[in-house]
Amino acid sequence: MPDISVTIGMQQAWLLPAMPVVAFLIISFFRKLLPREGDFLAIIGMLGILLVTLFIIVDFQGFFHDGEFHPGEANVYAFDWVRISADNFLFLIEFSTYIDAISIVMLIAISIVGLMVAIYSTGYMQGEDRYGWYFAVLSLFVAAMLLLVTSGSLVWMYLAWEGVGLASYLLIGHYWERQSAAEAAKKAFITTRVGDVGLLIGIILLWKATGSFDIQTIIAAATSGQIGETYLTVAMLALFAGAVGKSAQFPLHVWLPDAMEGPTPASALIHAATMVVAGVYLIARFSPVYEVVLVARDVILYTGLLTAFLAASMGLVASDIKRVLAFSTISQLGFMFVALGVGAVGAAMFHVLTHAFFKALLFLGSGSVIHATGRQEVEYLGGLRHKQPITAATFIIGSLALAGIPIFAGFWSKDEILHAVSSYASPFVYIVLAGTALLTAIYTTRLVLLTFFGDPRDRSAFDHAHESPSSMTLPLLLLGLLATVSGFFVFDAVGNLFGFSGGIGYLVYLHHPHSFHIDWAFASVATVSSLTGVIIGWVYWHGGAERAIKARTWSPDLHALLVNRYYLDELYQGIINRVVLGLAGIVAWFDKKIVNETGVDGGAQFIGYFGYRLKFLQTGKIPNYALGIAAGILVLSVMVLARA
Amino acid sequence: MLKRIPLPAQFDRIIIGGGITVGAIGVPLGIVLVTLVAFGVISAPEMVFFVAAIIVILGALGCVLLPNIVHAALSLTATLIGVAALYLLLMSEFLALVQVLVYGGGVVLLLLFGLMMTNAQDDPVVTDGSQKPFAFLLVSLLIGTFITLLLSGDWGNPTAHVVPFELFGERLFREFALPIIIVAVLLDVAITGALVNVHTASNDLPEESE
Amino acid sequence: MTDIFGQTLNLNYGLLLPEIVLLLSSMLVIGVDAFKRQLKVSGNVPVGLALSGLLVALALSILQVNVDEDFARLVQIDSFTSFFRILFIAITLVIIVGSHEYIEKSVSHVGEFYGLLLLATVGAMLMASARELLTAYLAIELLSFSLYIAVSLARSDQRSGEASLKYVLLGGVASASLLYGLSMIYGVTGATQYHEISAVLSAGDTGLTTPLLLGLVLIIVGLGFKASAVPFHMWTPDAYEGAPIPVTAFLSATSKAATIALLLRWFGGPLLPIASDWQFILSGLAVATMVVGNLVALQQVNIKRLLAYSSIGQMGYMLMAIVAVGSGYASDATSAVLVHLAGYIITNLLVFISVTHFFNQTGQEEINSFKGLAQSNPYLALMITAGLFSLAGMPLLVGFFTKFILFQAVVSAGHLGLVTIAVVASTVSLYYYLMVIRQMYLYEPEDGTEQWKLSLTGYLTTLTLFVSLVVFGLWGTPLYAAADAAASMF
Amino acid sequence: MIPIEYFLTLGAILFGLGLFGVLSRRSAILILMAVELMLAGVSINFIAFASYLDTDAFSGLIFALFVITVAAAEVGLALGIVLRLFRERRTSNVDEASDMRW
Repeated sequence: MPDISVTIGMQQAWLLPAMPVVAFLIISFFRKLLPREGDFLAIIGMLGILLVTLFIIVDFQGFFHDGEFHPGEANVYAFDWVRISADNFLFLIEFSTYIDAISIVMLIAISIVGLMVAIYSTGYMQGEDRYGWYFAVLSLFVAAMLLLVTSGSLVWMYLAWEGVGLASYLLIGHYWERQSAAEAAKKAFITTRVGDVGLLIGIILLWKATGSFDIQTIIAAATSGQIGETYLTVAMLALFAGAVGKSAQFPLHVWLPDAMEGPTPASALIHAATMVVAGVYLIARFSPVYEVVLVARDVILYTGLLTAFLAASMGLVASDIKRVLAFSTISQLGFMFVALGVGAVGAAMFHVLTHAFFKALLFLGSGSVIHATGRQEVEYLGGLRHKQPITAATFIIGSLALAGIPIFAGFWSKDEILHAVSSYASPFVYIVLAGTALLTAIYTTRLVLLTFFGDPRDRSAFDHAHESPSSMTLPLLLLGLLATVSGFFVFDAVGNLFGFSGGIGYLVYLHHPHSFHIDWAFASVATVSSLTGVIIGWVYWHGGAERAIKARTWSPDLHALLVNRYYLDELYQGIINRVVLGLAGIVAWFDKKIVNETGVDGGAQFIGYFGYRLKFLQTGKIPNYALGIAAGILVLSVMVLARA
Repeated sequence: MLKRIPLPAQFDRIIIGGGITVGAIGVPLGIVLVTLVAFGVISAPEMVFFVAAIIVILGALGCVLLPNIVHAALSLTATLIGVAALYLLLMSEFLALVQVLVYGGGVVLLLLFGLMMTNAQDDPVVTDGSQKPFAFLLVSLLIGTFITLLLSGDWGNPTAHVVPFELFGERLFREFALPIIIVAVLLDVAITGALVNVHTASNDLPEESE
Repeated sequence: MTDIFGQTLNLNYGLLLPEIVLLLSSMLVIGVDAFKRQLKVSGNVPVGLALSGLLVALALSILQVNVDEDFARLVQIDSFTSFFRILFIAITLVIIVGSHEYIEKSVSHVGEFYGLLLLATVGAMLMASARELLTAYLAIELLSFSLYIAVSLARSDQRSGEASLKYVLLGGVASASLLYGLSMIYGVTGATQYHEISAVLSAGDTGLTTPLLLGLVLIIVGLGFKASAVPFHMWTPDAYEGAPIPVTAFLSATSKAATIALLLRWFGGPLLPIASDWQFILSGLAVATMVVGNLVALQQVNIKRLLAYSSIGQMGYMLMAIVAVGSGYASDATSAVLVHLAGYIITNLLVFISVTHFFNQTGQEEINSFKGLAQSNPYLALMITAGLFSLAGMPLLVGFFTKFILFQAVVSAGHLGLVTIAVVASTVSLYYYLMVIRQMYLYEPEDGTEQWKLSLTGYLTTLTLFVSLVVFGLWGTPLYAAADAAASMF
Repeated sequence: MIPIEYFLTLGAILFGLGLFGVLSRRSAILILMAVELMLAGVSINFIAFASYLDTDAFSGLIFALFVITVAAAEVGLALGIVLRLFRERRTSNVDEASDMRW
């Protein structure tokens, strides 16, 4: 173990969010003065994060002995942020960091994908307006995300939670000149805020029950039965509501496909690898408590299952590359929640890690395609493997990983989830999940075939296409490597080799550490279903666009249903229009009609005395307002009379 | 000579009409009350109270119901003087005096001037707002609720006492010196307000619409 | 000196020095302005006098921070008073410095205007410090009277007179209600001193419960009017719209804060023994206020009306906290209210002063006139965005911190239902704040992208407010410490 | 002797009638008069309480004195504003002063 870990280790976890914050401040204030608008600062920040993460991992290994981790010391108290001691209670919000295996998985994903995305963006965003501002917001996002996963206090976590939301809002709306981007940004912000209300209520409930914001204190109190079961269930469901919003689970998933309006590298980082798994992180962090409230766990399980299936089916028909990937992200997040719902925290976190790599790879690959052709509808692409060999090769690797073909990363983690599900939940869940895996393979194959194979369908776009610059292909290659090999960390031997004592199984299986044993029966079932999916996809879409169009004619109703995403967006818009604005309308109408016209005109009409004067009536305001006051006096005094 | 004073022509009508009204309502009521006193049903102070209360309520009704603004204003004077009489019954000569001076002498005159300046017709009849019936219903309920709430309390059987004049002055100017200062400032604010608004109207505005 | 009962009276006028200084400087401002030509002074003298008066008063108030003494048993100079004195003086200072260009351009009777602002400040300070009903009532009237006039001072704007008329007539009704309520309290307890009232009410049944309840209702109506509680709020949007913008800011800051101070003094003091009788009334008002304020705001097109409804919604949160004051957590809930009040005022002033400067430049106050402000003046757009986000309670800004403190105080007093409504209402509020932000960032300016700048004082005030917005948002402990000290006597 | 309830009832009636005036009248000046009626009701309350129940300290009398003063000041202030409105719009009808609404 290197000596340097004495100076930098888990005690210094606060460095993680601090470095990108500094980068953010410098870039946003001085980007006009800096060469290249300061993009290198963002990259330096990311490198620093990667370095510190490595030190933290090394330090963390030091807590591994007797075949188990003892990470209690990892909770670092920093300072009292708010300290309010009143007569009958102490209100204390500390700033503290807490590192355990779950945080480390997140740290690895954030630091590696963050660095790749930052490098990639220098090529992708080259020459665009607000180039520097993009890197500033990217740094802000990473800072908030790191704070989220290292914070030991719910309050700071909530702050970071809102912070990533803000950064996401800014990045989705980066091309705010486009009306659709502006609308998507607003949609994402408001939809996730709905979940955030739940999170806030959950935090308040937990604080009320335990008097603390410290996550470990709360977990200890909740698992020792200090909190009533119903109360705890409500609180944990409220927390899950926050996760549903942030991780785009049904019914709050509608924002994520629209979020693809943002720059593609940002989508890769935020809407594939990191921010959207914040919900998974939150539930995983509180997993000991969910062990106690099984009702909440079932809610998580079935929400995840429903989401996984619905999103995969929507992915079958979407025509925009990035939207297919967005649906696939929602679906994969559903897989993770299913794993959490059966209590397999380790499987969920393992899938977070592999998914981060291969999904980021796919997004960056699609960015490379879009960058080269200026097109993102698969109907207009095709045959690009000749023009963009590196992109095509890495994209295919990512797709194999997503489809769950053996030896690629996704296979191992998906297999883990299926395995966990088969032993904890009903066969129905297992069958639906396996079916979803099949769907995944189908739409992945479709995407690859339509993009890279067959004949080009838009000649001019094809002719202009070219391989992307090395700043973009290098991250693709690195991520391609990771998407291939990161699954092997599940084996003890490989883990040991790279310094993960006991393999990743030990790292993420916090409460029930176990070694990975491949169950050949399951593995072969999973492999067969994935391969079947690939074959179906191949048979169906190989050879060009006519077949793709046939998909529409096979069952137009079903196709329309899927293309319109089960009409959920319309439903929500309708609800917003009718209910929220309608309520506002009712109150405004009440002011206008009841108070002004009924109080004045209608009241008169009703009594029938001044009715004939109606046409002379203006909306007489002062007597009207006074009527409000008088009615208030009457109602209140009658109320107290009734009480007395 | 009377004609030279710029009073509206309706003043004589008011005096005659008011006299007839007071006579027509007041004399029978007076007779009833005197009879009641004579038979010992009510005491003499109660009779005075009832006379004053009737003046107050009739005046108030006139103030809120009469269609002619000037009549309403004069009706308000009747109420305020009736209230001053009640203050006398409550053994507070000083406040009765203040009431007559400030209200009867000042406020009502001010209001009348305001009326003249804003509605300088000979017969300024106003129409009431159309929420009047609604307001009537609401206020009847309100008065009913108020009285119920007030009378459900057990007020005991207290009697009124005279407050010595010099004690009143002493307390006012010793203990309540600060409120007097505040009220002085308040009056100053009010005067400033009246001034700036009238001033705005004459100087700052562009030409009037007519 | 002794009173007529032979008890000693403390007539130490030194205690009232800040008020006296403000009073004298207001007289001086009005006088100097009236004889400007004869005295041959420049136009800057009135504002200079007003500012120096405020600064002296501020210094004196800070000197008296640790005093705890009464003046003639009418006002109490204690830490609560000092908190509000400093707050009110600071508000007036910021408003005058931040919008003096507007005042000189768009306000008639500049000298009187400054004088009235100072007098209104005195009224607000006395409202916070009164410990006797008559003094409190007169303080309320001093504040209200000054504001009735200040509202009417917008130059050549017919709406101004209309707003003032609405305000003054309805204000008269409200203060009559308040007085009727006070007369009931006085009748039942036979006292006007807060502590005597408290003693009588906590002694138990007086046999006069129903008149007392009537009094309570009418007091709540009278103060509810001043606090813009629904359904007594209807004057608010009109008065806000018709008034000169600095007066609107003053209405939303000082006038509301003074009402809250008075509510805390009354409901946390003399009326605390009968908390169960007023809590349900206030909860009802708080809910109605939060819901109506935030929902009607969605329909607004004028920025001042939008902010009016937003401030109505904000008052709902504070009324909710006053309910919590009655639940046996007086000290904690009071400090939470004070923290929220301070945060709200910082935020609101930032928004209003930014809007004032926007109006100076464009003469517009419709929401859709903010189109493309992010291009024509990115600084101002940032300021307004920060302010609106803070009002909505976004984290890292002071509005989040204070709202959080407020909500947790109410929760710990056991009113989870109220807080749930408040959280939902504040989520709705984000929607209408975003309407404004969207106009600034997502649309092209209508009349070209000509860049413009603020005046020096404009930058100074907005930047100060912005910095405190962020600093207190990240580190609210000093704010809380101040509020906690101020609430220590509850 | 006259029971105190008589005065309280009269005060409530005056307050209510004043409120009725505010609600039903359209002339700003008549509304002002109605407010004066409400305040007269309040003063009766104060003085009745002072003379009957608080004979030693008689704070109610002092309160009433101030109420009368403030009411007078309010009339002066409000009349100024009404006059201004009249100059601007040639009317003192409050229903016509409703440019600002919803």
